[in-house]
Amino acid sequence: MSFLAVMRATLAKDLRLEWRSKDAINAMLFFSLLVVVIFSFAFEPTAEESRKIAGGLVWVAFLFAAIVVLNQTWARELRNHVLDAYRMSPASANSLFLAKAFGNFIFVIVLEALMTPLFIAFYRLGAIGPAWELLPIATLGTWALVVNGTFFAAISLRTRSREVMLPLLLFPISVPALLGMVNATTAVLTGEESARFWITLLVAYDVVFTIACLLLFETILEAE
Amino acid sequence: MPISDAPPIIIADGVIKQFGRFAALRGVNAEFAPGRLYVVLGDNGAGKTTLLRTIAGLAQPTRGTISVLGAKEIKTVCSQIGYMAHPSLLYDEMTGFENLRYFAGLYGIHDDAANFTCREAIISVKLDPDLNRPVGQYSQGMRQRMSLARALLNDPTLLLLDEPFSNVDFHSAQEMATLLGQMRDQGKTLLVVTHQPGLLEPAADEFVWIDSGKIVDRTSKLRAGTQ
Amino acid sequence: MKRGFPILAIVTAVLLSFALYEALIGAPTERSMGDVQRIFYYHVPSAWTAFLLFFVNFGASIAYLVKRRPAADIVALTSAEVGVVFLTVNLVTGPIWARPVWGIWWTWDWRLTSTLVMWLIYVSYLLLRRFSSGGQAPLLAAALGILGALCVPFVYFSIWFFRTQHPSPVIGGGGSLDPRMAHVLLINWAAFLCLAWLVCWTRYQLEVAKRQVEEAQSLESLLEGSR
Amino acid sequence: MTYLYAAYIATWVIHGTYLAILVRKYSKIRREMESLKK
Repeated sequence: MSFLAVMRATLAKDLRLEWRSKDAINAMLFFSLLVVVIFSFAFEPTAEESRKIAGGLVWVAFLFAAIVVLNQTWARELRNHVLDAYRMSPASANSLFLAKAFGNFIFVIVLEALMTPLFIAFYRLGAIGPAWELLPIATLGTWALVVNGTFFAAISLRTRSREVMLPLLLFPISVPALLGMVNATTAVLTGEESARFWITLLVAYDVVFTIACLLLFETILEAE
Repeated sequence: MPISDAPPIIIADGVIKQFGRFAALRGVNAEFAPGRLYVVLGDNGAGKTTLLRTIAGLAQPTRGTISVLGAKEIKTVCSQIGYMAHPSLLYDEMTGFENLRYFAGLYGIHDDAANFTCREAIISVKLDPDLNRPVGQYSQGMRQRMSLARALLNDPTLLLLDEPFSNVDFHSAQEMATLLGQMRDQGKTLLVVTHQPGLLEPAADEFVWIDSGKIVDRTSKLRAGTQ
Repeated sequence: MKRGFPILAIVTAVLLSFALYEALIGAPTERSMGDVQRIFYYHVPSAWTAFLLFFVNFGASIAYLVKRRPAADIVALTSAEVGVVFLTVNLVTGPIWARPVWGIWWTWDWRLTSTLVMWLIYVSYLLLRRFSSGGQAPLLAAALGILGALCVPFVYFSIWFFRTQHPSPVIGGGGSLDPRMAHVLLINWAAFLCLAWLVCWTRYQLEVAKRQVEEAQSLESLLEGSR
Repeated sequence: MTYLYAAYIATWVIHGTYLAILVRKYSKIRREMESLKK
């Protein structure tokens, strides 16, 4: 049971640190706000047009914002070399990974909850399809971004120019997940087709990559 | 100096550690007996920190082997090792007690036991466990002592300390040195890297001299003319 | 092994010239597209070869994580690099073919898009190898190699579904293929496989030599310091 | 027809470039080997 206890403690610690500094969440919020505004110059945000591209717009904004959080998570552990203390303890590498992934998941979900009303107001959005489906789509899509993101942030941590490395590694691999999120969202907003296929795809993607990351993370953490 | 019969706690056999072309350790052969206090001395960049990190299992030797507490896989004995690094290994935004509570959890110490252990550890380094101030606002000396407290959490049999007295005022440093001596008397093994060997002279069993990645001398007395 | 190289080189040269002759003169001219269709004999084998090499990369990455043998790491590096070269050929010849046939350089057809994404994944793999150094670099690369390979089916499946919903130009050559054309295609593929093998071999030996040199250099710096 | 030749030439240019890179790497290693032997 130590696995869960360590995971819970690490998650609580991360949330507490973020609550005290509010570094990541502030940067992230402002960043996605900027994206919303800038995109409005790129096209006429009338209701009909925006409905078709809103799915892509929303998720691109969240993706970029997620990068900010993901770079923060491990940077926090590098300050004062705290990660060394974790590596020297008998605690399992995967409880650290899951705690970090859940932590990032919470941050991004909070961001989405705060930004969604803004998107609706700015772009006069409204769902024609079943709106409740957006909930599983957001959950699955965010997890897909965050699980790989946490993993690749840990990898890019050990390279030169780490902040640049993360998006370079994360974006290509996230393409299927992004496609899934964007199309599922568009399907719900336009109500023209079913989002069923894309949700299934996201589930499969999440399962495969969560397992793969858990299997590989210990190696990454133990690498100097 | 009595010769102990117990098997060595650390055996380094031809340990070489390179970072790219730079060799931090150039073939360290050494044995360290249990229950002793070793003071590791050497110039900056001589490889003292790398030696401690290698013993702690944080760095893998490029060549050669090292075994700690009878294990080649240092991860398997990590719960018996305490390590105080040059950086504090603490989160600046949390209080000392919160920090220790978290790290105690990593060693499987929870709830009341954790509260007790953390208080004890903080008191043993002469700090106030109820101090409600984030570690980032501590003075350098307090942070050093809190860092030592963190290294003591798991009641380690082997303690690796990297510059525990740097930036600590003389009085506190003396107190810490006394504490380290007491721990040796309890049967713990200590490796202390320091630039102020004088503080530990009464307690130290052996002085280990490192120069450009090699152990060049081991003496039971501090040589004249050093600090 | 040493003698195998010139033999393989000669076989490759002969096969490539024969395949070139077959592709340009031997194969029948396609009715609707004309001679341009002959790009097919370079375009498709390049892609197949690249896929094969990426599969090798996947296997070698797993092998490296399990066995930790440097040879597996070199195979992984070699196959990814040569694979990217072959996929680049595929991606460059594609638009040159598309231009006269469809009148456009590029279309976001599912095959083109997913191949492009796959190319991006492996370029990011090579970037990671470039930007990480030291003993841990192969481990990181192996992890990315495995995740990248796992991603490939998702890429193809998702983009296939995405693009087939929207009508798009249909690629020629699909459906039934003239047996004579299939014959020429296979000869070309065999020739390119030989070429890939040859290039990989060279690259492999080069990397082995490079690592030996690095080893010698680090040894040298080790000796210099201990004088 | 020009497109056909363009494609074939492009293919060999890419392979040739890669081989040229390899040759350059090789000569660099060769030079380092020489300096090591001394």
